[in-house]
Amino acid sequence: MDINLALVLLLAPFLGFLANIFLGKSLGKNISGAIGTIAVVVSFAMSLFFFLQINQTGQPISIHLFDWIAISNFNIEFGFLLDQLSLLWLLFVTGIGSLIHLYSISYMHDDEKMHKFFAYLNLFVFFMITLVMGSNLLIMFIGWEGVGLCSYLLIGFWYKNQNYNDAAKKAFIMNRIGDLGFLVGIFIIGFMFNTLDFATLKATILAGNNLDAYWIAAAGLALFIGASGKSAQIPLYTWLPDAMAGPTPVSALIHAATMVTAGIFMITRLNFLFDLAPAIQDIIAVIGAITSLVAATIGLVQNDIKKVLAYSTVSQLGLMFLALGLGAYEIAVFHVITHAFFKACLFLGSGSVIHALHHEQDMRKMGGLRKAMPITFITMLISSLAISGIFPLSGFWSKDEILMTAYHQSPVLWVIGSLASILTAFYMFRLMYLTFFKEFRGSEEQKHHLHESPALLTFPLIVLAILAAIGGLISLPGHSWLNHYLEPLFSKAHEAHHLGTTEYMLMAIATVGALLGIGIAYAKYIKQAQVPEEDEKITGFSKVLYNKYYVDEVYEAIIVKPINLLSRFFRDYIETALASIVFGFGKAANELSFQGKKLQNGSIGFYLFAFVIGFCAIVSYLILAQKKF
Amino acid sequence: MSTVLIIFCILAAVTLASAFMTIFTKNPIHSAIYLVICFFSIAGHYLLFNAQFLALVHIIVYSGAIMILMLFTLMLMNLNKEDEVHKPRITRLGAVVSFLLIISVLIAIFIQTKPIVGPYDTTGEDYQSIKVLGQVLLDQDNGFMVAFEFASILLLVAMIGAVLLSKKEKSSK
Amino acid sequence: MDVSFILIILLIGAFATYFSGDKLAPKVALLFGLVSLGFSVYLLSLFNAGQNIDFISAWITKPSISFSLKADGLSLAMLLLNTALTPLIIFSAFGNEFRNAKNFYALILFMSFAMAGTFLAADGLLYYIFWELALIPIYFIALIWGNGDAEERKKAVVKFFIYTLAGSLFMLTAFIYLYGKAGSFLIEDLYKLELSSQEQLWIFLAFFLAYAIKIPIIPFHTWQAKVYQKAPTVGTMLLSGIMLKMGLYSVIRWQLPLAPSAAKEYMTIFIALGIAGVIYGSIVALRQKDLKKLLAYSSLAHVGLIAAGTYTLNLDGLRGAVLQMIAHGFVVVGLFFVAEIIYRRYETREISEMGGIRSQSPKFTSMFMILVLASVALPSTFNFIGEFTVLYSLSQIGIIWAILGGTTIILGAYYMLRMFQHVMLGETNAKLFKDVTTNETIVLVSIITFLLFFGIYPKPITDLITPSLENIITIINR
Amino acid sequence: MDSVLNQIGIENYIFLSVALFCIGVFGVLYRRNAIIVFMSIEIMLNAVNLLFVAFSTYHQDAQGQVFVFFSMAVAAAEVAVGLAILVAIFRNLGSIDVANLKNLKG
Repeated sequence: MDINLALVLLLAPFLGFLANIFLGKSLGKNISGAIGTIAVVVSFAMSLFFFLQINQTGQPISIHLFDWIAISNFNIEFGFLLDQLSLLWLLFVTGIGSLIHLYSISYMHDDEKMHKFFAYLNLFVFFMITLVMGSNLLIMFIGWEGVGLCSYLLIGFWYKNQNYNDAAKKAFIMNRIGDLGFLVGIFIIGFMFNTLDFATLKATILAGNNLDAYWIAAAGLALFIGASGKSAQIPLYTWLPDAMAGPTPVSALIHAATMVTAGIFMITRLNFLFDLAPAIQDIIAVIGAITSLVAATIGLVQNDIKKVLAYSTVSQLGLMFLALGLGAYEIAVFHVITHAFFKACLFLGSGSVIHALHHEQDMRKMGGLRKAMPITFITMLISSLAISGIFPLSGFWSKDEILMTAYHQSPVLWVIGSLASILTAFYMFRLMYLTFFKEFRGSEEQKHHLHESPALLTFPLIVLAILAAIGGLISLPGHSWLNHYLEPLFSKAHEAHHLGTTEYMLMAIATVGALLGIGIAYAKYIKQAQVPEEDEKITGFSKVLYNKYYVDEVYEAIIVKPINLLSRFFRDYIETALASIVFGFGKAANELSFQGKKLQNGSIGFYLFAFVIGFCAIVSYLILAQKKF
Repeated sequence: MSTVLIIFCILAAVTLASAFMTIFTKNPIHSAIYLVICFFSIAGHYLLFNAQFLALVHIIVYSGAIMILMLFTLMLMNLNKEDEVHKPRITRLGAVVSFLLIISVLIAIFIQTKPIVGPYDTTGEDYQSIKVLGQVLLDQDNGFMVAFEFASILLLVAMIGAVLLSKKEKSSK
Repeated sequence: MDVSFILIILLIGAFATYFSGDKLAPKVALLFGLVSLGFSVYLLSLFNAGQNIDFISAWITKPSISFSLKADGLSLAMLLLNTALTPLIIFSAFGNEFRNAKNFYALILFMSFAMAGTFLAADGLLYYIFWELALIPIYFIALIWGNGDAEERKKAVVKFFIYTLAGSLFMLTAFIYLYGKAGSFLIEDLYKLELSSQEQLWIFLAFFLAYAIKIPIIPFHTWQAKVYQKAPTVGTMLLSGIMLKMGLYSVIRWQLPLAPSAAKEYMTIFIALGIAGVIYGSIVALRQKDLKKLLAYSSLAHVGLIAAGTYTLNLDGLRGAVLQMIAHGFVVVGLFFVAEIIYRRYETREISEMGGIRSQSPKFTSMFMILVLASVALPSTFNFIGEFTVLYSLSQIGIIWAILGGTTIILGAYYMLRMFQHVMLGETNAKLFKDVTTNETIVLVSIITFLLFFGIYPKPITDLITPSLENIITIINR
Repeated sequence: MDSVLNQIGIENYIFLSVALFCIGVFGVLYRRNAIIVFMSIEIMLNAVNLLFVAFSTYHQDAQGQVFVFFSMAVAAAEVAVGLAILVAIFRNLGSIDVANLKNLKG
């Protein structure tokens, strides 16, 4: 029974994918959208069912289908595992997924290949579920690469624009760099423990036999590289902002709420491994903190509404990694969930705005939308407050927990994290002010058409906004349902923070910081009514920021260009050289034959002479060698 | 020194000398005549071995048939002049060198093999009369019957070939 | 019933095709291809039921050569690859018109016959004869029905012919030497030989030269790209889909067991060559302008990895290599067919002249995409299984090998997606692109179905090959 | 009947044949006239025949002599064909100088 339901949970989106890809065109847009949505809703229902079940029993369900890959000393099963962690992820993947599918029905309605869009979205959900449900690292890897593929397909959804295709390709390849890390991690784990199965692995590690710290650290590092590819951490983060080329629901679903959290999922899954590699944990924490700050600074000056949100996502992911690095897995998970709510809401809100403005994404050409689009405005405001960490919205709780943990372990990281959250507050409200306040700066025609989005678009916004507001309830300090729920997963029990003076102080500092950020934004964009300058006029440090620290250019110069040069060099020179060596043998043979040809001068006398000489030579040899003949 | 040995020495001297002259005479007709002498002396050797039949056949075939053929050819081509250009010196040197080489090598072979020269005891058995030869040649069971037949075919073919080759081509070119 | 029937069917098929005339030839060839496929599946069932399907008969007494065909799991797997791809390749050619079609299709079947013989032969000289026999049809196929400038084509094809022939000559020498030692060409007798490490090294190298040219492993690959480009697509498919696998199969069947200590001693060098092929092939593929050449270099990269897998000398490496051989055989046939489909419509192989095909042909795009993904070894395709296993085996030799070999994951994605982008995506092409015909769909769909099915459930193939590979490992470690 | 070999010795015949044979070889190499070359070949053949007969007597076996018959038959055939060829060459080239026959040149 459980197995069948779990398979329904897994395969419903896949069936949706098949239906849409093969029949979608003939079914019409609405039906195709409905199929896509229902498929995910079914998965959501199943996830809910299992969630309630496991919440009561606490027993993970593991499903073994068949042996998949045989390795000499162990078998890799095709199996699934439904435990606390995977169900939590399933809930918000399918939940938010359903909302976004719903949203897409309206958002993509004008696109002629809507059925393809839904097919890809369904496929994505399918792979995401595979990733989350996999009972071993390799099944997880199927999902891991699968979501990368869907991300590629959806970023390049409007394939006629080669820039979008470039972005899609970049995302896929950067992800694959991470994937290689992941694979290497799998190899190391494989030959260290002879298993890839999570349960067995955990048991083996906790039993603590033959643990070579060096190799564990290597495995941790490799896996972290994998995670940083998928979750857009330094140095592999540059694909995520480019990925905004895809349709907005895709950005919301894949590049904010679900796929990019896969790295966090994986590290949380393997927390028992990372606990044994403190050096790697430190690296994770530092990289997370730096990513969060760097991305936030870039976010300050971006003018594309989706780019701002993209950098914000990178920054928030950095915070989650900071939490992971500090060993506070449940806090990272907490932030993943709250972030999924408010970031999905923000993206969908920005989608609503873009929809209203007919695909205008530049904030300099927005403004004053507050009155025209009240629902969008309010929901986005709530989410912005949440992400900025204003009491009592969800972001406050989760971010606060992270900063608190950081403070206890390393004040430097705390400072960096706090700085990042102040910047977050600033750029979010910069976004809000530029978009919704003051006068409209777009064209007259756009102004004429300004309207609130249809209910199909606003409904998901409202739901997500509510969740963004109250999401913090699942893990209130001192009384955390989430911590309790996730407890069986972790090897080390995490001690809850005492809510002492320090903690309240920290909360206050965080809130003040957030308010400060909002205040600066207010001063700059409402009081002084500034509008960001044209691209060419940006100077000084903000130009560096605006150009994202020139990281893309640096990568281009130190990696892509040399490889291409090398490729040309190999193609033009080495290939020719190798070929000419081979030809050299032929030429040598030719030359020898040409010389030898001269012996054949046609004179019979000469031939006879040669014959006589040869005969004599052979006979003399035989005589000299004392052979009897 | 017995009579036989003396006869042998004379015959051998004639053979070698005439062979030598065959090669060194400028006029081809003279060469042919020296060659005839050479063949006759070889027939003499055969007679010395008491192989009369062979000697006769030899004279008929070589001195009779082959030499006549050659002479006819010479006359046909009108080559009885001494118009042969000498080969370049290097070729002649080559010829001399190979002559010396091959003679030394062949002699070396015979010395090397160290033939056991025992007494030539004769059983008095007849082994080379025409009768015996005929038996060996034409015996059906362990003779050379088949080879003999083939030899006749060979001659036939050679004859046809010679006729074909020397026939004037009418429609060539 | 034994394996010799497969050879007989293919040979009769070749003659029947030749005598059936130009009109009927393709159909007759396809029929015989399918019959041989059906028959090999039947043989597989017999084999699985434990029946003896070997065929042994004395052939020449002095030197003692026997006509001995043996089928273990490995041979059967390769035989199935051959007989499965042959009808597909024949069928894929239905969309083209060929001069002297009867000769063309007869040569395909004849080549299939020779390759089947290579996979089955259990006698050194018999194996060598089949090995060389396979070269003759492809020579004519590439020379007569190839494309491009005739003079240049002749140069490339003749170079290929002489090059591979020269390599094989070393193998023949090695066989003759081994015969001198063992007094027999039978594989069991050769396995029993106890050679000194010096002898093993020379034999290993002689075999290596033959195989390295055929596979090809860098730096012996220079014939490859040109021939792939110049040969007709069918020829390219035969070459890359099956013939390369002959070399890899032979490494496992002949080279490693005959010279195990040399293999062990110099393992790293040969792994390094394989890996170098991976990186080099991938990097060169990045900047290719000709679609078929790009695929040729991608093939170089993939077989480099497979070769590295075989030289690890552990079960994972061999198993992964065999799995990857089969997977690569299918995917590369599919990709070359895709190139051919584009050529049929656009009459060009220059990537720069393509682009914007996707909007005109959704079905074709989807299938092409899946093939590209399979080629970059996306999990859930069969290629992933092989590539993962090979990389795993490499990581057991040294993690650095796995990392270097793993760059194929990144670089492979880079050049394949780049190619896909420039071929398929972008603004709608001005030239009309008709979506795939039914025939073309059948070929592509069968390939894709195979790849996806065994990507999820590879157990049948794994179970088939594992016992024989374990056997070979035992012989290697004797 | 007493054998001649008792008085002469087989070695002498061997040396005689060798000498005769070498003269033949020398002639082939030395002369340019094709007919003389032919004659030289005949000399070589006769040298061998002589040896055959000598050994036939030595072994008291008729087979050696029988072989000479065959050798003669072949020689006759050879001369017939060879001369015919010469005639043909002479017709085509107007000379039978072997130095002019260079069609074998590669």
